Amino acid sequence: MHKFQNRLVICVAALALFAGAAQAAGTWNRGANSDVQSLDPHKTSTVEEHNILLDLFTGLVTDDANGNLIPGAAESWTVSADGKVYTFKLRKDDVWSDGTPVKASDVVFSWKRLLDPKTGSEYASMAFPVLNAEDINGGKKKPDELGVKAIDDTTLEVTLKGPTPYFLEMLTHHAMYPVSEANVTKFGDDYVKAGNLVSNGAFTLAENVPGDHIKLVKNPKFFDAANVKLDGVTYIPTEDRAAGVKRYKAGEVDSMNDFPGEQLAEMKKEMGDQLHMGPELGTYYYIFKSQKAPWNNPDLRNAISMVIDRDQLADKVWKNSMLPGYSLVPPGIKGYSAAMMDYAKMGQLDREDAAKKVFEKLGISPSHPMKLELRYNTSENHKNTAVAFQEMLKPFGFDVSFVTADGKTHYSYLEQKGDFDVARAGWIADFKDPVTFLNLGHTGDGNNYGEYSNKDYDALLDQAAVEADPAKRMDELSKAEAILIKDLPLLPLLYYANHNLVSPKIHGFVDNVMDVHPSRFVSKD
Amino acid sequence: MLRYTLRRLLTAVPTLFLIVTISFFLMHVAPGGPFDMEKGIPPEIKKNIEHVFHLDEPVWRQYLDYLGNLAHGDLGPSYVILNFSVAELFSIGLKISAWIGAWAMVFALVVGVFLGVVAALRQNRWMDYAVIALATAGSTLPTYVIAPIYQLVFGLLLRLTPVGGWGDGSFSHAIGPIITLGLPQLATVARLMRGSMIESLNAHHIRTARAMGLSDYSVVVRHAMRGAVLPVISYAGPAAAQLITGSIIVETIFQIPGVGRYFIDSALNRDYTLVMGTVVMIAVFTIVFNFIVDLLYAVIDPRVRYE
Amino acid sequence: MTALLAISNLHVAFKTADGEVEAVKSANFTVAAGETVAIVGESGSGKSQSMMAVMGLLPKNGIAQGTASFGGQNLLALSKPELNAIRGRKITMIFQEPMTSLDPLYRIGDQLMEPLRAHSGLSAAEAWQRAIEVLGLVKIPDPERRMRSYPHELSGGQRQRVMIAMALANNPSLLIADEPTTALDVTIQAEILELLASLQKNLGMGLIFITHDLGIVKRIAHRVYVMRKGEVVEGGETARVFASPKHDYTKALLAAEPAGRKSPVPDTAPIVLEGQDIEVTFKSGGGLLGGAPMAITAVDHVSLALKQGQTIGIVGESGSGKSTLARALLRLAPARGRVVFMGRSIEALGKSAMRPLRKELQVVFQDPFGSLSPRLTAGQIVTEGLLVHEPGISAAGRDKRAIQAFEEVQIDPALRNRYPHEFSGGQRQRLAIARAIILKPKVLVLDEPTSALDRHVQKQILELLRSLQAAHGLSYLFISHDLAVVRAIADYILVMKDGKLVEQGSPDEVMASPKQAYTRRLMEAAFGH
Amino acid sequence: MSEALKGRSLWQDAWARLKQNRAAMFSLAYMALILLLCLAVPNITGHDFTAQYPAYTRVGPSLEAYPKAETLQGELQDVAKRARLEFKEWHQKDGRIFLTVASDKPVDERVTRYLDRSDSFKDAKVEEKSADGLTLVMSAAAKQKYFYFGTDALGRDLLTRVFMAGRVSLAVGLLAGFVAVVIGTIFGSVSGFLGGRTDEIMMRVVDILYALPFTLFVIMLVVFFGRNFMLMFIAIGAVLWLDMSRIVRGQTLSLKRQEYVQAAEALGVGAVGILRRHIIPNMLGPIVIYLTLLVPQVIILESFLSFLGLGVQEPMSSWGVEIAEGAANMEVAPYLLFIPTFFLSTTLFALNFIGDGLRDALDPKDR
Repeated sequence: MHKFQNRLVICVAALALFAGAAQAAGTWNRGANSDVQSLDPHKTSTVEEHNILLDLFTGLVTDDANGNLIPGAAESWTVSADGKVYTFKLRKDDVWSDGTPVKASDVVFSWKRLLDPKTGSEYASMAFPVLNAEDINGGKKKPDELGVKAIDDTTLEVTLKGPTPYFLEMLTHHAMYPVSEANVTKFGDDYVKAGNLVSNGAFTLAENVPGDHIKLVKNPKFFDAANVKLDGVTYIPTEDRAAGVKRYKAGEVDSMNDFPGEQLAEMKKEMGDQLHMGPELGTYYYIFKSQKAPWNNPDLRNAISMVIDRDQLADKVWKNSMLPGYSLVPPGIKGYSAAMMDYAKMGQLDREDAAKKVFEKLGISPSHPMKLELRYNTSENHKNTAVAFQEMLKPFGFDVSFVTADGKTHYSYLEQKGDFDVARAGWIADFKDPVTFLNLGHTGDGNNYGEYSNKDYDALLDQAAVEADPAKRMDELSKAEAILIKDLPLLPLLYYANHNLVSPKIHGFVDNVMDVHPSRFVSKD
Repeated sequence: MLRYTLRRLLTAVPTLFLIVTISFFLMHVAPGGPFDMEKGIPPEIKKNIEHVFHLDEPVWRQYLDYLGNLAHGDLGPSYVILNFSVAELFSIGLKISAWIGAWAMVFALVVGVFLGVVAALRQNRWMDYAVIALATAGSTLPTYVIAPIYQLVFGLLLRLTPVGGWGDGSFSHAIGPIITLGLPQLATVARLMRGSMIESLNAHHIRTARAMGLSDYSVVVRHAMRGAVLPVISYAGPAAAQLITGSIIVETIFQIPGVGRYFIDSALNRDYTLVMGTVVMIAVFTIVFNFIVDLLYAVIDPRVRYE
Repeated sequence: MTALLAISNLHVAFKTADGEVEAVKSANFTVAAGETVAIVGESGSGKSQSMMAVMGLLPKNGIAQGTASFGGQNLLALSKPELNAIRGRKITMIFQEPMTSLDPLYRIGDQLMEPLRAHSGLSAAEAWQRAIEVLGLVKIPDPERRMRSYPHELSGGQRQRVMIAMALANNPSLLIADEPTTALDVTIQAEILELLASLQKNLGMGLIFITHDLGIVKRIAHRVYVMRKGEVVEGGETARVFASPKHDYTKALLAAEPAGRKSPVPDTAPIVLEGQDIEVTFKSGGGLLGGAPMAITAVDHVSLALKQGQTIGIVGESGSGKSTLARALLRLAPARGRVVFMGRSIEALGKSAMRPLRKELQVVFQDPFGSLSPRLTAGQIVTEGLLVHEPGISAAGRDKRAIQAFEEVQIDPALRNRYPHEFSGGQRQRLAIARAIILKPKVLVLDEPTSALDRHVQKQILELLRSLQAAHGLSYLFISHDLAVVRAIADYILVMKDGKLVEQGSPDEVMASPKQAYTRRLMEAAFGH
Repeated sequence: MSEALKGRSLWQDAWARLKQNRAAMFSLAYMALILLLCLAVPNITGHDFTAQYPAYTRVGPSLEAYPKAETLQGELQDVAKRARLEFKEWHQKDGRIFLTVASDKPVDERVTRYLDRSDSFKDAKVEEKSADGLTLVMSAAAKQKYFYFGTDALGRDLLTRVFMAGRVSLAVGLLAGFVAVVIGTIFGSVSGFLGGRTDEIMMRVVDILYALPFTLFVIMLVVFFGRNFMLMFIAIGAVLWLDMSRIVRGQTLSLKRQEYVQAAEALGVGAVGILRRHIIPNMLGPIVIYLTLLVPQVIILESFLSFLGLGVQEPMSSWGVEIAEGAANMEVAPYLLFIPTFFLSTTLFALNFIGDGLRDALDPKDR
């Protein structure tokens, strides 16, 4: 009898173990758009890494489930009256995953590292509002001159070049995350390897197999560890979207942060509310070479814009996976009202009639067609958009031809200010503020590929940059955008929308314009 | 034999050198660099990055540096997958690609040779036509059609194997990639084997074997097949080198962390070191496998002797 | 005498794209134990196919009908396993192609032992013993060592011996030999024939010997069947058939033995082509990184002088350097030594300087199937030289010359738009000759011009050559391995061996008192005594 | 002058043999049909290959005309939506479709243009307007359209596009194949004919190029010639010649040893004459065979590049592009994958059989 009992105990124990193994389903298998380039917050270059770095690290401020700013490593902060000095109070007993305290000096070290030319950080510009940052990065000043000071272990004082109302928003960018000084000093650039990496986020790095997965496990030393429900998160790159959806259906991944838009209708039928779609802070636009005739004519640019049926682009070409866009800055930034094209509300017919008059005045008609060369980087959807653009302009006497190239060639051509008529580009916000978009039209900006230049516009932007009153600033920015929309050197076509496919097993996943989804607020059945 | 091996090694060095040189300059004359992307980087920052990676030096200088490092076996860091050196990426991915590739080759050879022999023995009968049809289908259906169909049928509908991913590296994850990778090879092997087997069966010494009253098994397997397998071996060498170094389509669709993806991705990303590393890797495998083919020839065919 | 194998009413046909082609039409053969029967006929007469049918070796499209009774069984009606119990054991066969009839990938020993083990159920050790024994029987030196050799390490003669050993290993009661000596050098031929004859006698088996060579038939066969176009036209005791052939075809075959003599040219005849101390060496091996190349001397300091109207016969086995010598004289192979043509030293002339002389120095090759460009018409082939040497002639003019040339070699000029594959072997050789003489050369090199031809065709070609020589005062350099042919056409003979000139003189001198053993062997091969 | 009989050349013989090969003849006929379809179909479907019918994206293959009754409601609602009007009701009468719309502002009569603009309707006119102008009844005739193969994701007629794509695929295959054959033949025959050191060096070059990863070349070419795909495929052809050059070299070497070449040399025929009259004509067989095998290879390569997004450019298409698009839509619109795959595969099938048939016909010893 005893024996039997023993056996029973063993069985139950085994069952419990088994159940425990099943409990490991507390790991969220997150399908990710693409492979991660780097886990070093100072060396990443794409928006793809944001979610994973957000799980690993906690910035001074961080994102909540809605993508809104909440206190992170800093529990509070004060801003000086002139808006130039920020004083952060760090959490008192916050520690890195190795148990050493998170100190203000770590932040100072991190930002210096970010700005050090030897680091070669692509997102160094995120710290440029800080005093002397740009000069340090340009090698003109020493890192020690950076306007950041650790008053004591938990007090950090940041001095800015000028008032930067969106500075806190910039701090949510992963480039500004602190790393452990001791850790980086110990391992050098290899500190990001699994086994070496020490972080202060809700999760720590367990494995990194490029192209396969990045496994994070819960960080018990995280300041809010008590409220973290997941045991871990595994990021799985699913570059082939169609294959990714199949894996999702097979339950191999719990979510995907993109899916093939062209199958939207069918997927909606099949998966219903597992499909999450919402506006995102991003704009899909075409650029006119605005200094070159005939594209230097705002009337022509606007007439072309009027002819483009954005509803059809969004609906038929992108199957509603993008939204029709009539402004450069997409909606969704609190306090900002985007300047819409005045014909946004006009019926397509009226627009076309109006545009036709302009074209006639310019002598463009099907019998006297005008040539237009459109450059875009190769991709199925860019191609479809371009083809639709071509078809829409054809009846009005435009002979649209394409020049396509792979992404690298395309952007290096644009950056080198190569010649074109119209080119494709897209912009996704790094942080939640209109300037990130509006700078695209600022004279001399690196991303102003069409070389648009308007003094009034520049002046308004520059003025807004030093404006301390947020409401007033937003107003000035809006005015600037109005100028841009009237001139239309950039032709906004669509707003990006985020597409997530989320299993019903996942809870706490909230759609938001930044498409930010910290795993610490998520749970899984 | 040793001398022959040594000589082959010696000739491999200049070949490799030329390949590296051609690829290096080809890569560098292509427009764009690793740090041109959708979001333009401010020029000063770009300058910093290029300095960090020595991309601001003249191309010949970069070339000499690369050659120097290569001579020490250093393939350099990846410019795009920043956490890893090229050698680390290969050490992770190559064993997976090679494992899948080797099984795919074994699958292709075993089944392909079998089908080829059967077709040759049943020349111009339905069995033969069936094999020809299969072989042609195998070489005309693109991998990117076969792979998703496999995923749909075996992964989603029948739930026999995972749809994708590498997971723990178990065979169930590999079976899909192996089949889709092996199928086109199988088709070619079957075709080749059929052709050489028909030729071999018409050889005079097969007539002798038949005249001596040897059994069909001996005639077909011992005498006809051994010679007929030679063209398959010459094909299989370079094909194996290709399979082992991975396939972009199979690895992308099945989401396998092999090295096949790197080639095209890195070329499009202008990840110079990774491209060059891939070039070197593929060239080395090609050279090695061609050498193995030659050795196998000598083993199978006593008329072939290398000094 | 009871028949060991009796074939009656045998039909063999092949299914081809153009319908069924009959290869053998109601043929009857018998062979008794201990008897040697020869089947003789020209190529395509069906002599091989009838035996292949008996052995079940016809290609897939072949159909055999009739009976071939052996030990009470009809071989043509047996299943494959039943047939396999007989072939290789009771009936064996050896073939014409000794170079390719052995599996190149296995050792001699393995190949010899395999049928032994399959049929006689011997153990490996027993089979090994027996294999060595039969190798000894066929007089392979050092059989132990040869057991471990691969076929490519053996000469053609040795390979044929191995084939014979394999065929004899299981003590068959009937051996079918399909032209077993044709592809071998003349001296080796004689040895193999002797071997077969003695083995047949000692072992008391039946032997069917397929050949096109009447000389061989005469030497070894008890009885002979003559085949022509798939039919057996005559059969009987060898002596009787040779003495009093009944069928016209048999008569023609017997009459086709080369005959006649050429009278020597007067000493005063001018020398047209002279070679002095000709030496040709070939390098083999060596490369960018290979070791030192190996040099083989193909022609070793040979001199000769060809007079106007003369025919010099060069005799020797394959590899003796006779063709190379001719090519060197024509400046088609790099050579050392002096070459004088019509009093002019030409060994140093470049390609273009040689071109006008090519008109005077023409050549006809051995293989009438290989020497005509397959995609040109006969007319184009014959007139090609005119394009080079008389570029002024119009197309119509060339056509006219072609007609003349065709008539001269006795081919209907109406055929000049046909392609080479539409001509028979003899006609093709005539075309090759027409191509050479259309340029009205002084010297014609004939490189084995008749060896690939059937006997009676050979005779016609020799006649043609004689008449052309008489008509145009040509000088011939006639290369052959066959002394019988050379004796008939040449007035001076050179015997070559291993690149060296071993003997020379008028045919009668050389034949009457050969100084060299080698020459004697050549004579034996040619005349059978 | 005597009348000359006609001869039967090897080519005629080969043709006669080929005619016996049913698979090859059927394939030839099939290829001819495909060529004909590629040339003719895009011109007679009545659809331009670039024309998009937004109302009909991804409609399945059907022999019936569009619009179909079950889709009309949705399309009319679409029209109303685009005109920013309220959809009230629709009905069909006397072969015309009647649509009633309303708005809180007077309805502009130009809205009929929205109906005309739609892919499904034509000849729209205002039937009736309410007194306050807030409600309008329009009528229009259905515009009959046939999509026998269905439409793609952009609403383009697949029938037109598949054969348009066929033109491109075949052109690309032939062009690159031809370039490869020309270069390979010249390089190989020169190497084989000259022999010696030259041959050794030339073959060394081929060896090295062999070891060069082919895909890198192609990608670089795509990067360089992205602008012009024909040029790109000429360049790809220029990369594919390696096998050809080896085959041709081998052939040249063996032909050079043929007695008829020696005979020509003995006749004093120069190098050019020998190449032209004796070597090249006799090499044509293997070259033609290789070409039939190379063309499918190029077509597959093109489809591979297209799958990676590096192939031909819009609005042009190729079978590879169509298949890649089809593979993406496999689950929702399988015909988009099936139809182009069918044409690609059968064409490659046919080319393979023709190649095999030619080999058997031109090289009769294999029979």
